[in-house]
Amino acid sequence: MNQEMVQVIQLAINGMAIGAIYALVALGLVLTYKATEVLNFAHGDVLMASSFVGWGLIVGLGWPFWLSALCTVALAAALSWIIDARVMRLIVGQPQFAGVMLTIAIAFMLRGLVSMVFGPQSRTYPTPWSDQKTQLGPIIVSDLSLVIVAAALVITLLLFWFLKKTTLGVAIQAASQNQLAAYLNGIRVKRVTSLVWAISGAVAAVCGLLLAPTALVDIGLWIIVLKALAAVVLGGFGSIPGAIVGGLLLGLIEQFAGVYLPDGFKDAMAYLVLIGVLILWPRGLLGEAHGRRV
Amino acid sequence: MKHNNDKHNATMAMTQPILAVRNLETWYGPVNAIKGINLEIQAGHIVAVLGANGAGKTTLLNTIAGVIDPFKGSVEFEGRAIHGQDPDQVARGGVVLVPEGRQVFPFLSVRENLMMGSFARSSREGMAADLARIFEWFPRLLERQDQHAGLLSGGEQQMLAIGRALMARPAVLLLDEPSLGLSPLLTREIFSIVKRINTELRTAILVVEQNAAIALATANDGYIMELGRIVAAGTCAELMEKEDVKEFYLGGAAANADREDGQKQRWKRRKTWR
Amino acid sequence: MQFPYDTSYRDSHALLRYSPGRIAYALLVLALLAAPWLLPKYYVGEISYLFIMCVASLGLMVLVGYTGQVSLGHSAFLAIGAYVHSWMLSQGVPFALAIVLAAGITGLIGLVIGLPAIRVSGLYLAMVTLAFAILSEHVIGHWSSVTGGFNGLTVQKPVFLGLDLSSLHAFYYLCLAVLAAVLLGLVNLLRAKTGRAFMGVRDSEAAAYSLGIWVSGYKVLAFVISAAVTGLAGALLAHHVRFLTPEGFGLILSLELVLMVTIGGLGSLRGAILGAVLISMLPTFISRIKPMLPEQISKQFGLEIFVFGLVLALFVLFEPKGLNGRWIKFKAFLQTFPLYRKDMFKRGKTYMKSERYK
Amino acid sequence: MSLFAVRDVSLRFGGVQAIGNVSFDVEQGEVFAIIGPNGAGKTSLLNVITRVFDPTSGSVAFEDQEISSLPRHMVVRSGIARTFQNIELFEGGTVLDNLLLGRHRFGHGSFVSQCLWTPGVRAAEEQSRAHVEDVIELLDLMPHRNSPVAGLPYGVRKVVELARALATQPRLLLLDEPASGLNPEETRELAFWIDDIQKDLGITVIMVEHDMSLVSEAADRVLCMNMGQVLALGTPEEVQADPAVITAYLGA
Amino acid sequence: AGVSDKEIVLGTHLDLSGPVAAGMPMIRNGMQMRLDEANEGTGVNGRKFRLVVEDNGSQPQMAVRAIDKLIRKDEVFAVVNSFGSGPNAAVVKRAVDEGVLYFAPWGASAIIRKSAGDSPLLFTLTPNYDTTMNTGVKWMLDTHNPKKVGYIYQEGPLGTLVGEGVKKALAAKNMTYAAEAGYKAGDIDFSSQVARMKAANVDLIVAATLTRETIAVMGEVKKLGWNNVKVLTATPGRTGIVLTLGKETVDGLYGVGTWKLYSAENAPAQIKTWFAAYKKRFNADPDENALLAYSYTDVFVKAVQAVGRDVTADKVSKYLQSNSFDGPLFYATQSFKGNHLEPEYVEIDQVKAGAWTSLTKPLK
Ligand SMILES: Nc1ncnc2c1ncn2[C@@H]1O[C@H](COP(=O)(O)OP(=O)(O)OP(=O)(O)O)[C@@H](O)[C@H]1O
Ligand SMILES: Nc1ncnc2c1ncn2[C@@H]1O[C@H](COP(=O)(O)OP(=O)(O)OP(=O)(O)O)[C@@H](O)[C@H]1O
Ligand SMILES: [Mg+2]
Ligand SMILES: [Mg+2]
Repeated sequence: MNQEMVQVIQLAINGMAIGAIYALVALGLVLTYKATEVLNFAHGDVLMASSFVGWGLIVGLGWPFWLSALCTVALAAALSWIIDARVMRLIVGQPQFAGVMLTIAIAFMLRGLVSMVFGPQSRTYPTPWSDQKTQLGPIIVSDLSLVIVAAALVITLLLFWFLKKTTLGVAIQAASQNQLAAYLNGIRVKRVTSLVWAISGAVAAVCGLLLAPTALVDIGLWIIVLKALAAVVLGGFGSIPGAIVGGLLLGLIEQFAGVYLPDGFKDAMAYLVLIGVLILWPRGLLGEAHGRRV
Repeated sequence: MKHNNDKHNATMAMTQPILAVRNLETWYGPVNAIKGINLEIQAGHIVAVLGANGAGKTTLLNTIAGVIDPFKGSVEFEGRAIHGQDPDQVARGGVVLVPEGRQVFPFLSVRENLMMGSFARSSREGMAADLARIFEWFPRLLERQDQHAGLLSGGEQQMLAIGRALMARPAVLLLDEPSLGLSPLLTREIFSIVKRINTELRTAILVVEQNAAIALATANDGYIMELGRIVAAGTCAELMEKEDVKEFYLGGAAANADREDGQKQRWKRRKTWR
Repeated sequence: MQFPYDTSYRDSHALLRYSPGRIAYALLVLALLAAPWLLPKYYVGEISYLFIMCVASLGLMVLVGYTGQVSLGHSAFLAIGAYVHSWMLSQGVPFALAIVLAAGITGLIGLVIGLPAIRVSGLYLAMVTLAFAILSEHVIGHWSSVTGGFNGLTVQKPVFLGLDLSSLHAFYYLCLAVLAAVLLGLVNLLRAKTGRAFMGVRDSEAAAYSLGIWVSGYKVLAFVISAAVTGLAGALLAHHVRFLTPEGFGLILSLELVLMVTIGGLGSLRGAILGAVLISMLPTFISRIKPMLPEQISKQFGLEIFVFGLVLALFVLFEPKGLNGRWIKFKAFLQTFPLYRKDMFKRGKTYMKSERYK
Repeated sequence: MSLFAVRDVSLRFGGVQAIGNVSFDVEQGEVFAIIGPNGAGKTSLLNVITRVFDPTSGSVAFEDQEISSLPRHMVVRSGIARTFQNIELFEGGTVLDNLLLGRHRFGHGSFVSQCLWTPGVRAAEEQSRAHVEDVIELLDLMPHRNSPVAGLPYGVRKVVELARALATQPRLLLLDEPASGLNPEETRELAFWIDDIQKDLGITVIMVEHDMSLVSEAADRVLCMNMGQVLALGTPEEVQADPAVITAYLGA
Repeated sequence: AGVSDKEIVLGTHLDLSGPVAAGMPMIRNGMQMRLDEANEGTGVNGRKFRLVVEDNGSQPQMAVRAIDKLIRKDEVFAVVNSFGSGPNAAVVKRAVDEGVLYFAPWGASAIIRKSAGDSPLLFTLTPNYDTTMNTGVKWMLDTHNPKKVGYIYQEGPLGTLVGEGVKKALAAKNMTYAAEAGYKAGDIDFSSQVARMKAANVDLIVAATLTRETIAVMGEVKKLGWNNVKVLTATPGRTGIVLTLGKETVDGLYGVGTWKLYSAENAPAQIKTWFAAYKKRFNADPDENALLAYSYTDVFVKAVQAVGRDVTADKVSKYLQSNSFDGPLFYATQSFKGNHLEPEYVEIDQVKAGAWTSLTKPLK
């Protein structure tokens, strides 16, 4: 293998690793969007808060990693459940944008709370994979990236199967498409939507825990939600495969644009592609075909 | 009106009604949409509610189904109060509403829509048979079973909505204008299906309908609503005898007579009930 | 109690039909005109800034509130207005011409950004505008020969007909005048054919087409108007800040603008102004009340943002129709006075309606 | 040459043939009804006429002008207005707002003069209003003039839609199931209105309808469609007597 | 303004709610500590300092409102230790035009100077990124002779300014960047930037990065097993926190230091007591920023003390201009030339066994 090839492959691997993170965060966004048509701007902050909680358990209380991770995921799920059941519930039926505003408000509150409780400083904690890497011939991958990709894969498949194949999953979709009709069919809409929020919160916690070793436990972690948003839009709102495709695509674009295009195009390119894709496919690459019958 | 109600109640007093609405009052903010309604459905009966636009029929059904909370009064199903419950609870209890205006799940396939109907049923038993029966009743849905429901024609969506409610095997089925937008043939079919549901499954049915002729022909009892109140009630046979009902709801003789002299008469007599 | 009745067609589109309203607004105008002489310096400056944010918020309201197109990239229009204006001033273009050109050029850029809106809508459009804002921040940061890049650009003083408008009072009146002009222009536009067409585009595209409304045209027009008005606000903002850097026009600013229009109440110009006042004053308000709290709490980092979020959340939760909704209830209370029923606006059960078919 | 002509129009959605080679003519001043089972393609046909869909093939002509390639918003300018099966009102406005929007195709002054609210604009607004008032009066909408359309009963909403279409001063009016959701009394009133629209205003009407009482009362000719094809065309009596129509649509 | 019989009002604006809010407690506390010391007993010539803290959110607009409030409402005597290049550049002119002393803004000194029109009321203490980086890179070039130099930077004033210094040092050797790669504040992944450096085969990476990014860049370099490259970080990356969080990852990292760095273990006794006092008072371990804010405030307090009871901005300004100062973090005694603290000393450090170890004497 020549130098050039090695580099391309290495970049592709890097791109997929980071893309998998985007995809996983995007997945959480897609879930809440699917269930309640709320674009959850607080998702990034749940993620960030989970990483702090993870730190608190691992470093603060000295619990073992797996136990702490489990507790963190459970806590994040509970938090999201509460956000839906106690807060978002109150504005059901309001225009979509009220929901977006409310999640922004919740995001601010979470950010404020975390820095009041933990203090705003960055920190870190050890994981079983920190600083480990795997060498495949000339290609080097950090173990953490492998874990992230695997997590993304497993979670996606699980969710995909859950939503498409189980009755409860279809009910979730039904509740999002026509909530009134879902109620009238006896679907426990409130419980179902809260459940989806909880799943989304759990996914956020997984992201937060996996992200912290490289990106540090930091208040600024929430920013990743913007990237995820771009991924969701690229792939198409409400589409789980879309979120994955969007996330991976974004990761790859960034990686290759960052190396092969002139400096300064790395971020610009991602957003240019985004605009271009939307003009060609106004519902994202894999978004549902829409259009109302008249 | 009082008199009518009393008589009506007296004839049926021996059995406990499966669904009873008492002194129901519902507001939309400042608008008083229904103003004290009493209504009963006996087990195994079909009840028709007729009324002009804006009379509050939809509001009545929505209040029964828990979509809106009443301001006053009660709704009792099999003797238990169900007002104030969430609509999903009411549905799981056995009172299922087919709402006005085809509320289908637009991005689910026709088959998935029907599957959703079975969420409210108490047992999974016999689901496949029910599905088969619905496809038999509405063959059009079988043809389109994998299409997104949002792309169906208006009539097809209406069939789907009714079929979906039947999947719940309700004890009481509430139908809000089931014939809306259906062809005459289908309207008749739907009502014959309504009759069959009633006789074969012993489901009590409350149907709101503009097509009074067919509604009264199908139902056992009828109520007439006007401006949020019940202004007449009785068995369908009784109602069909009333002059006012004939004239305003059955498109009776008076209207056709006007055309005899070649000129349409432009007067509109508006009925005010008291 | 007050009963509305019209005696001529003109009544129904008159702006202020009843004398209480007229008197109230006349008093408001008088108060605003007199304010610089009555208030301490600090507040005069704050109010000038409020005026600028009101103009920007009005600009966004046209787009979001009237045509239902959400933009998360309006900070970019503010930035473009500010930079174009400052650059032209530095090239010796007279103030009045520069400010008009700034609005005009921002409007043109709004046209370009509006074009995707023909195909893209809803949250997708919001993302396009967000992407545009990020790209324009990028361009401003890297095009240092014109914008001064990240090192910043000093804004020249506004001079109009030999008059220095940068003094506290002069600038106050400048902002007030611009706000008044923009407000009147928009009020007129929105009660005329264009405004109705915007509503048509927002509520039902199918029906709008069937009535001869060129939907794509109006969508883009809304972008142009919105961008131009926001650009105008940007030009004023340049004078308020006096020193421009790209960081001043980031996502936070866009979000703030969106918060203004939603908290204010979508679909109402009054809402835009109320929202702008609330959102711009909130941080100041929070820092005013902070010293009153016990030290353990007030010294906590993150308190500001937490309280900001809390207030927002409370507003969205208890007044989802925005400040304007609250205002309408208040008016209803006054007008129906002895008969007002508390549950007139009580919210019953509500159900989410999918907006995905749009 | 007839006022309005549909020639060999076909429309496919993927595998679904919604309309297949439909042709018919409508004469000036006629009330022309289209009936047919659900999913026959009636609404789709109206959608093709008003350019919501591009026909897969075929053409539509109105007053000798080819309209099957007009931009969607230009249709109303050639004199064709329509209503919708699933009511499409502007939910954010009052009845009056909705009707005034019907006047959109008439000039109201330039953009700048609208901003300045010049006397010209004001006069145009008042003129619109005067015209809208005529429609309100014709359709008895006075009590609802200033109500938000969002809370109106279904039947009134249908009338508002009709009124809005009339406000555009069309020469051809397309109605999609105007009587659905109305009770017999209201349907009879609608028949009167359609009569007025045709006789007094001289507007040609094409309506899709399932209520045969309205069709036989108001229509001059009836077209019955089935599975996207023309099944029968003739006077109401002829069509209602057609055995094919009876089996497919009316029922025995 | 701001001086009454009993009080001298000082103001500052920090990023309490924005992207760098994490670092602000240190600055505020360090400053507060010095002022409290000055206020002990009868205070400074019978007056006590009162500090008003405002939030600038790292945004120019917010900073403008903050400074307007400080000037017009609180009528402060001086603005001390306000934070952020953008915010400071945006507001400094407003302050000095009103006759308010503007002391020790944290940010790009040259830009702030330019924005203030070289007012005599502005005193900058932060060493300029461009000049200090120039010195630092020059040393690296002379000592290690790298063939190709790459530059990773945060887009914004930091990246621009550091870049200017690096370019200048390279130009002196007839070199240019072999590769440059920017990132946006908040980015979490640096693999593409490092890959770009690797693709260009550089042997020195200059990194204008903050804490998290410095660690991430080092992490990528280590991950790739890329041994024949040196990484030099600018002042914002040459901090104690980078060590605590980066651990082994940052071993071998070079840093450009513009002030002394102490850790709790290796500090002189006097600093150790200070650390302890801080910890006691604020219940947190201080970092170099706290001490820096303390020292800067110290200079200011000394000047106010020295001019006596009749305090005016002019007098304080004159005093500052004509005296020299020392502080626990200063490499040597320094004085104001053209109102900027000179000379700008630079020291090159390297992370060895988890500690910053200086490789050079302070260079000018
Ligand atoms: N969401 C609402 N907000 C305000 N008023 C409402 C609302 N829904 C219904 N109303 C009012 O309540 C009254 C009863 O309406 P309802 O829809 O129950 O009538 P209906 O008998 O079903 O009429 P239709 O035959 O048109 O369906 C009407 O006057 C209507 O204007
Ligand atoms: N956008 C679309 N994509 C796919 N199929 C469609 C679409 N629109 C309509 N169809 C199909 O085309 C057929 C004709 O629909 P159309 O709405 O024209 O029926 P209709 O005659 O108006 O029926 P109804 O009387 O029930 O309203 C239906 O089978 C429908 O499922
Ligand atoms: Mg109804
Ligand atoms: Mg149809």
